[in-house]
Amino acid sequence: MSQSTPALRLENIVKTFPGVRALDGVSLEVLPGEVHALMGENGAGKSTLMKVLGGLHQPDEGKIIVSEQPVRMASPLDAKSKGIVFIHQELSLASELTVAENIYLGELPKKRFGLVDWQKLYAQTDEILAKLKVGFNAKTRVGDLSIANQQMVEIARALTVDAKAVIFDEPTASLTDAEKVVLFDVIADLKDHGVGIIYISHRMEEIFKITDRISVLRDGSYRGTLVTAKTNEDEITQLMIGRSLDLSRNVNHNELGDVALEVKGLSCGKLYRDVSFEVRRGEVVGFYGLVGAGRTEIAETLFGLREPSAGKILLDGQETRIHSPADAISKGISLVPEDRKGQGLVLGMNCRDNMTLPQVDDLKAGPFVAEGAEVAIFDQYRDRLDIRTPGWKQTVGNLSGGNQQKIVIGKWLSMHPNVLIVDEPTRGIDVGSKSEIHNLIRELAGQGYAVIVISSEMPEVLHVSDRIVAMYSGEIIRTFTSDEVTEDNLIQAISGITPDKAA
Amino acid sequence: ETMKIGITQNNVGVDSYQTTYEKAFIEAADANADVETVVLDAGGDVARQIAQMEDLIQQEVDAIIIWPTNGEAVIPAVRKAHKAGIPVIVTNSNIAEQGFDFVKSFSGPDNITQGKRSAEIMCDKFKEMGIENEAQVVHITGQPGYTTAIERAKGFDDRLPEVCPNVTQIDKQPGDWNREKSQKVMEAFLVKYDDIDGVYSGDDNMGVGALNAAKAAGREGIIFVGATNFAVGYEAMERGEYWGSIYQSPVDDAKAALKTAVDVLNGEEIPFLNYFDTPKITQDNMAEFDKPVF
Amino acid sequence: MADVTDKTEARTSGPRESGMNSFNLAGAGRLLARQGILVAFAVFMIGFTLANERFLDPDNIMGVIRSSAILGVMALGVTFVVISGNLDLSVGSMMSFATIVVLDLHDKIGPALAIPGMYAMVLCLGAFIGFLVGYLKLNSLIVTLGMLSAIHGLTLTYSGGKNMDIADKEGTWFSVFGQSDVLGIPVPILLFALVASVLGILLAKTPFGRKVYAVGGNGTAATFSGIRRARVVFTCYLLSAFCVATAGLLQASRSLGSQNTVGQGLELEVLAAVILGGASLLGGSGTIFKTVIGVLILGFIQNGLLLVGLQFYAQYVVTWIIIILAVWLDIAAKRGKLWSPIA
Amino acid sequence: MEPGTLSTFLKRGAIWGFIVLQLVFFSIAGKYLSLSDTAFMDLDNMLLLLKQSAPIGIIAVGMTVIMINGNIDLSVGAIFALAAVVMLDSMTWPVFAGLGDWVIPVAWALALLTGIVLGAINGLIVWKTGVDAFIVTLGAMLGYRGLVFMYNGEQPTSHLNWTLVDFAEAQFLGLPTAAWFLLGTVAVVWFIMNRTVHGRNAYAIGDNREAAVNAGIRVGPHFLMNFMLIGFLAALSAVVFYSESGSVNPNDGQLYELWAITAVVLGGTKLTGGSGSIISTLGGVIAIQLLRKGLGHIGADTETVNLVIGLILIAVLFLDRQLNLKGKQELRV
Ligand SMILES: Nc1ncnc2c1ncn2[C@@H]1O[C@H](COP(=O)(O)OP(=O)(O)OP(=O)(O)O)[C@@H](O)[C@H]1O
Ligand SMILES: Nc1ncnc2c1ncn2[C@@H]1O[C@H](COP(=O)(O)OP(=O)(O)OP(=O)(O)O)[C@@H](O)[C@H]1O
Ligand SMILES: [Mg+2]
Ligand SMILES: [Mg+2]
Repeated sequence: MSQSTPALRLENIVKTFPGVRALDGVSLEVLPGEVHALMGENGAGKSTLMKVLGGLHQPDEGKIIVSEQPVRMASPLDAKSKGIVFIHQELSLASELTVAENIYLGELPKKRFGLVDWQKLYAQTDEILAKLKVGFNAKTRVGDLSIANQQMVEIARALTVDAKAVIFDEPTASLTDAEKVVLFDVIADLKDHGVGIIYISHRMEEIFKITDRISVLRDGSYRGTLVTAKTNEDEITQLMIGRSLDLSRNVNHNELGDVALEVKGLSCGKLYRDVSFEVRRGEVVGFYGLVGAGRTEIAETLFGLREPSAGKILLDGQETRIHSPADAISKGISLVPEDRKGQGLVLGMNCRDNMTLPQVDDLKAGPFVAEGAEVAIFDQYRDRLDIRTPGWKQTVGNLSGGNQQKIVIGKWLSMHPNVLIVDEPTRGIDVGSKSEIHNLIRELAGQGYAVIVISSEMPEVLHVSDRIVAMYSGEIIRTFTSDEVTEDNLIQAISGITPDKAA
Repeated sequence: ETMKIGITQNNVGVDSYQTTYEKAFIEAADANADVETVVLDAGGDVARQIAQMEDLIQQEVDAIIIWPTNGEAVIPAVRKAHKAGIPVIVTNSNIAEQGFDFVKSFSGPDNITQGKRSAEIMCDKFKEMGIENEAQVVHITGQPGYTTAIERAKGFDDRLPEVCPNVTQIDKQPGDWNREKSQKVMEAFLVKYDDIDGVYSGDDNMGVGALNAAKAAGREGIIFVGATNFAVGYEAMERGEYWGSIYQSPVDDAKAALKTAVDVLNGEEIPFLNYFDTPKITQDNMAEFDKPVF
Repeated sequence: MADVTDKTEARTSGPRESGMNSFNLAGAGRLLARQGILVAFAVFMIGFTLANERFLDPDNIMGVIRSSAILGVMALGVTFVVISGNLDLSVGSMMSFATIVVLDLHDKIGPALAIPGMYAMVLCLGAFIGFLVGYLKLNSLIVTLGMLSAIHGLTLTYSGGKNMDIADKEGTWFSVFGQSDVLGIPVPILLFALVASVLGILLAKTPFGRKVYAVGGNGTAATFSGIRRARVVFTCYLLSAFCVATAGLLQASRSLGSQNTVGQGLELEVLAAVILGGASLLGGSGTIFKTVIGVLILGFIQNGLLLVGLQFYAQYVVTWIIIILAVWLDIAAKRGKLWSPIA
Repeated sequence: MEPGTLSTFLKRGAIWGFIVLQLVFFSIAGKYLSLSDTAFMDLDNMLLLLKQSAPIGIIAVGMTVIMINGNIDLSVGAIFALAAVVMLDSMTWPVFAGLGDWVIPVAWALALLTGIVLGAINGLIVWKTGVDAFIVTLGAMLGYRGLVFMYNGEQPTSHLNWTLVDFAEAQFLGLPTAAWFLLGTVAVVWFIMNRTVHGRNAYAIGDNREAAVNAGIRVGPHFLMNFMLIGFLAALSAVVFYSESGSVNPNDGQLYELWAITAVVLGGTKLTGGSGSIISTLGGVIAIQLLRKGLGHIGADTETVNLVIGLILIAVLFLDRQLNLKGKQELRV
C-alpha cells in the first residue's frame, strides 16, 4: 500500500431490479497492491456491485473511476480492456472446450488471417498452470474436470492479462485446502505486482489471512470499511448482520437412537470401494476428504442415482435397494446436492415452486396443487433460513447465490426426512445463515433424524458432527468420534496417511 | 432376354392418382413376362430424381421412364441417359422442348387441353343457365410451381375468355392439391365475395374441398368444375352437387407409359407425342364412365 | 396463472441491460406490455379490419376459429411436449394417419367403434415415441422426424396410397364433430375450447403440470427432486398423441374423406403457433393460453391476407414479417427494450 | 491433442460404423434383390454417391456451424431456391449479353451474393431483435419462398447453358465436380471451425453463451458471420446443383432444412450447441444418401422407403447412444 492513488474507485453506485433495490449508493476504493475484502450477507449486493464494475450491469446512478479517469464499462470486453478482470461466483466456462481455450476465452492469441496461434496458446497456458500447480494440462477438456478444478481454470484467467484490478467473487466456495493455498499464492503474487484485488468471501479465516481492508455491505448499502489488522470477527459480524455469533466446535451430543442407515461393503466401480458406516437417529456424521475422494458418489448412490457394484444398504435394519431418487424420497432419504444450479434448482421457476418440487404430489387439494399450503411452507422456511427475496414469485435465477442455496436446503428440510444427506450445504452462504443452518442441522438431529454432512470445510465438519468419516481416494480411512478428532489427525487421514503408516 | 425398365416417378403417395399409377404400372409390368422393372419415387425433389436417373444409368437398365418433377431441370440427366444409349420415355407431364432430342417419346395427358376443356364445360353450363354475361368465377390451382398445375391453369385462363368473354375470373389462389387447404381458401372467397357462380379447381380433390366449404356456408347454385375425376368428385356429381370434370385414368396413364417403353425396346415406330384422351365428364354424360377407382 | 407467467419471463429477461433504447412503459402500460403478444394480436386485428371490413364479420371470425381448431388442438399437445424440453415433428404425419384410419374403420366397423379404435392406434404411436424419447432418452428432434417419415409410410401402407372416403356421407352421424353447431357455435370450436380448458388446467394447476415445467426447465434438477422424468416425458407424448387423434377426428368428420397427406407440413405450423405463443424451444416455459393466442394469430393472419386479396406469395412475405414482428414485440415488451442485449 | 483430431473422430465413430453396415447389407441384399448386374460397391457408384450427397451435404456443413453456434436455420431450402433463381435468370439479363460464357462466373457470384445477403438478413434480425433463430428462420423460410415466387410467378426459372452443364458433369482426377465442391467445403469449413479464432469462439458461444459474453466475446457479430456463411453455402449448393440441371422450380429445396438437420444430428452434433464435428456431418449426409440409394437398389417401394428411413434414423440414434454409454457408472439422470 505504498502508492496512494487508488487503482479504482466506485462512487455512489445505485442499481435497481424490478422490486429490488440491489445497490443503494455504494462507494468503494481499492488501492494498488491491496487485497480488499467485500463482505455482507447473502443478497447484500456484492456480486451486483462487481457486475457493475465488470460491465455486466449498467448502474442507474454513480461513477466508476479507474486510475483517476471516470469511465463507463459498456461491456465485459470494455471492462477487460480497462484492466478489470472478473472471476465469477458461478462457473463461467465452456465445458466442451479445452482448458487453454477457456483460460483465454475471448482473447485467443492470433496469427495472421485470424488463425489461432495454438503454440503460443499452449505455451502461455502451461506457464500459468505451472504457477497454479494443478494436475491437469492445457489440452484437457474442461467438462472432464471436477468442479474444483474448473474453479482453478476460472482463477487462471486472472493471470492472463496485465490487470489493474482483479475481482474474485467467492473463489474458494468449491476449493479444498490444497487449492486454496495455491490461490493465496497467486493473490500474493498479483499483489506484489501492484494489482488491486477485490475479494468476496464468507469465510472469516480467509479474510484475516489475506486481506488488507474489509468493506461491508448490508441490504445494498455501504456500511463502512475496516482495516483487517485492527479488527476482529465480532466487529465484522456486527457490521454485517447487527449481532454476534457463536461458532465453536460441537459439544452437546444428542441422545442417539437406533441405527437408521447402515452401509456394508458398498462399492461403485472405481469411484469408491468397500465403504461401511452407520448413522443413528439423532446423529450427525460428517464426511471429510479431498475433492474426488468419492463422498458425493456415495451420497448419490444412497439417493438412487447410482447403481452400486457391490455391498448392502440397510434402512432401519432392513436391507433395501434404492432404484431412483423418487424411490429414495419415498424411503425417507433427502439429498441436498452439491451443484445447486445444475442439480438443485430449476432456475427459471419461482422460489415457491422450487422449494416444494419434491412434495408436489403430496400437496394436493383435490386434483390440484394446494398453492396455499405451498406458500405456507415457503414462508416458514424463508423465515427460518432468512431467505432474502421480494416474494415467492421471484424467479430463483434472480436470487443471489447464497439465497439460492438456502432455497435448496429449505426444499429438502421441508421433506422431514429420516436420513438427510447434505453435500457442501453452506457453499456460498454468509456467516449468519451458516450458523443458522448448522443449528438447524443439529436441531434436526435432535428431533431424531439421521444426518450426513459432506463438507470440504474443516470448521464446519468439526462444528456440526458427532462423528467424522475421513475419506481418501474412494476409501474410508478412519472414523473419528468428536472427542478423538484433531485438525492434525484429520488432515493426515484425508491425505492418505493412515495412523499405522504414519507411525 | 427380359427387358429391364426403370421408372422414376414424381411424388407417389401425395395423392391417390400417383399411387394408383404406381400400382397399375407394377401390375402391368408383372403381367408382362418379358419385363422387369425398377420402380423409384423422387418424392417431388428434383435432386433426388436426378440422382435416381444416374442410378438407373449406372445399373444399366434398358429403358428409363421418367415422370418429371421439373420439365426442364431433368434435361441434362435425360441427356446423360441418351448418351449412355438408354432410351428415355417421359410420362404424364412432358419435359421442355430443349430436351426433345434426347427423348424417344412422351406418353400422357395433355394438361393444357384439359384446362381448356374445363373452361368449355364451365362456359357451356353458364350458357345453359343464361348467366354467361354476368357470371363470376374463382379459380383454385394446384401446388404452386408444378407443371401440371401451371398447364391446367394456363389452359383454363386462356380458353375461358375465348368462349365466354363476359365471364370474369375474380380471384385465384393455390389449394396445393389439398382438399383441406382448398376448403380454407374457398371459405375466404365466400366471405369476400357475395356473388360466386363458378369454381374451377385444378383437380377434383380440391374441388370437393371447395364444395364442402360452400355447403357449410349454405351457398347454393355454384357450378363446380374440376379436373382429374376422383371418386369423390364422381360421387358428388352423382349427388348433383358438382357439375363436371375431366376424366383421366391413372391406370391408362401407367399402361400407356409401359407400353410405349416396350414398343421402343422392340424397335417399333411410335409417334413422339402419345397423348391418351381425357374426355369431358359432366352430370349429363357421366353414365358413360366407370366410377374412378381412386 | 401468475406463477406461470413468471416462469416465461425468466427465460427472456436476461441479466444484462444496456441502458439505451428503452421504451419503458409505466404503470398500467407495463401490465399490458407483459402480454406483448396480445398487443401484437390486437394490432393485426385492427389492421386487417381496416383493410377489409368483412374481416370482423361474425361468420368470418367463427369460420377462422373453426378452421384453426384442428391446428389448435394439435398445438395444445405439442405445447406440453415443448415445455417438457422436447419437440414433436411427427404430429402432421400422425394426424394424416389418424384421419385415414378413422375413415377406414368408419365403413368397416361403424363410427362408434372406429373412434376408440383410432384413438387406441394413435395413442400407441404416441406411446412408442414417448418410450423412445422418455425412457431411452433419444433425441426428440430426430426421433419425431424419423416418425414423421415412418408414420407416412405406415399410412400409405394402410390405405394403399389411396384417398379414403366414407361411402355414405349423408347417412352418418359421424359428421357431428366437424360440421354441426351447438347453440350456434360450431362443434370444432367447442371441442377445441374444451380440450384447451382441460389441458390448461392440467398444466397450470396440477402436480403433473408442475413437473412438466420442472423437467423442461432443468431435467437433472427434476430428477434430483424425485420426479420420474421419463414418465413425465412419456405422458407428454401421450397427450400430444391424444390431441393429434382428436384433430384427426375433427378433420375426418369435417370432410368425411381425406388424402394421405392431409396433415403434411402441419408440424411446422403447429410449432410456429406454440413458439409464437411464447414457449421456449429450450423447454420450461409457455402456457396453454398463449398457445391458443398463437394459433389464433396464425389463423387470422392467413384469413386476413386472403381477404385482402394478396397473391399467395405476397402472403408468404407478409406472414414472415408479421411473425417476426409479433415475437419481437412480445419479448421487447418483456425486457422493456426494443433492441436485444446481444453484444 | 488439438480439437477436431483423430480421437474425437473415433469417438463419433457410430455413423461410420453405420455406413459400413449399410454397404455390407446392400451389397449382399443387392445380389439377390437387385436387377442390376453391377455391384453396389462399384467404384463409380460410390463416386456417384459422393456427388449425389453434395446438395444437402454442402448445406449440412453450414448447418453444423450454425448449430454449434447454438442456433438453427430453417430457411436454407428457400435460400437455395432463391440463389438458383438469381443464378439462372441473371445469365439471360441483357446487361451481360456481351459476356459470352463469361456470364457464368458473374451469375455464380450474383447467386452467392444473394445467399450471403439473405443469410445476413437472418443474422441481423437474430442479433438485433433477440428473437430466437428458430422463429426468425421459420419466418424466413416462408418469406424467402415468397420472394422466389415473386420473382417468376409459379413458372420454373430456366436457362440451359450447355457449357455450364458440361462443366458440372465433368470429372477432375476421377471425381465429379459436385463431389469436389462438397469435399472442398468440408475441408474449408473444418479449417474455419478448428483453426480460426472465429471458429473457436463459435464453439464457446454455443457451449455457454453467458460465459462467452462474460469473457467479452461479441456474440452478435459471430451470429451474423455464421448466418452469412450458411447463406453462402446454401447458395453454393444451389450453384453446384443448378449448374448441372439448369432449371429451378419455385418449390425446390423444400424440406432440405430438415434433411440437413437430420444429417447434422446423426453426425453427433448437439442441438443445444457447443459441440459437433464437420467431418461427422459428412458421415451423416452420406449415411442418408446411401440409405436412399441402397433402398432404390434393392427395389423397395415408396411405403417401405418412408417406413425404413424413419425407423433407421431412430435405430442409428439408439446405437449411437449405446456405444457412447459410459456404462453402469453413469449417473441415472
Ligand atoms: N438479474 C436480477 N434480477 C432481479 N434481482 C436481482 C438480479 N440480480 C440480483 N438481484 C437481487 O439483488 C440482490 C443482490 O444480489 P447479489 O447477487 O449482488 O448478492 P450477493 O451479495 O452477491 O449475495 P451472495 O453472498 O449470496 O452471493 C439480491 O436480492 C438479488 O435477489
Ligand atoms: N482432476 C480430475 N480429472 C478428472 N476427473 C476428476 C478429477 N478430480 C475428480 N474427478 C472426478 O470427478 C468426480 C466428482 O468429484 P468430486 O470432487 O465431486 O468428488 P467428491 O469426493 O464428492 O469431492 P467433493 O465432495 O469434495 O467435491 C469423481 O468421480 C472424480 O473421480
Ligand atoms: Mg454473490
Ligand atoms: Mg463432491
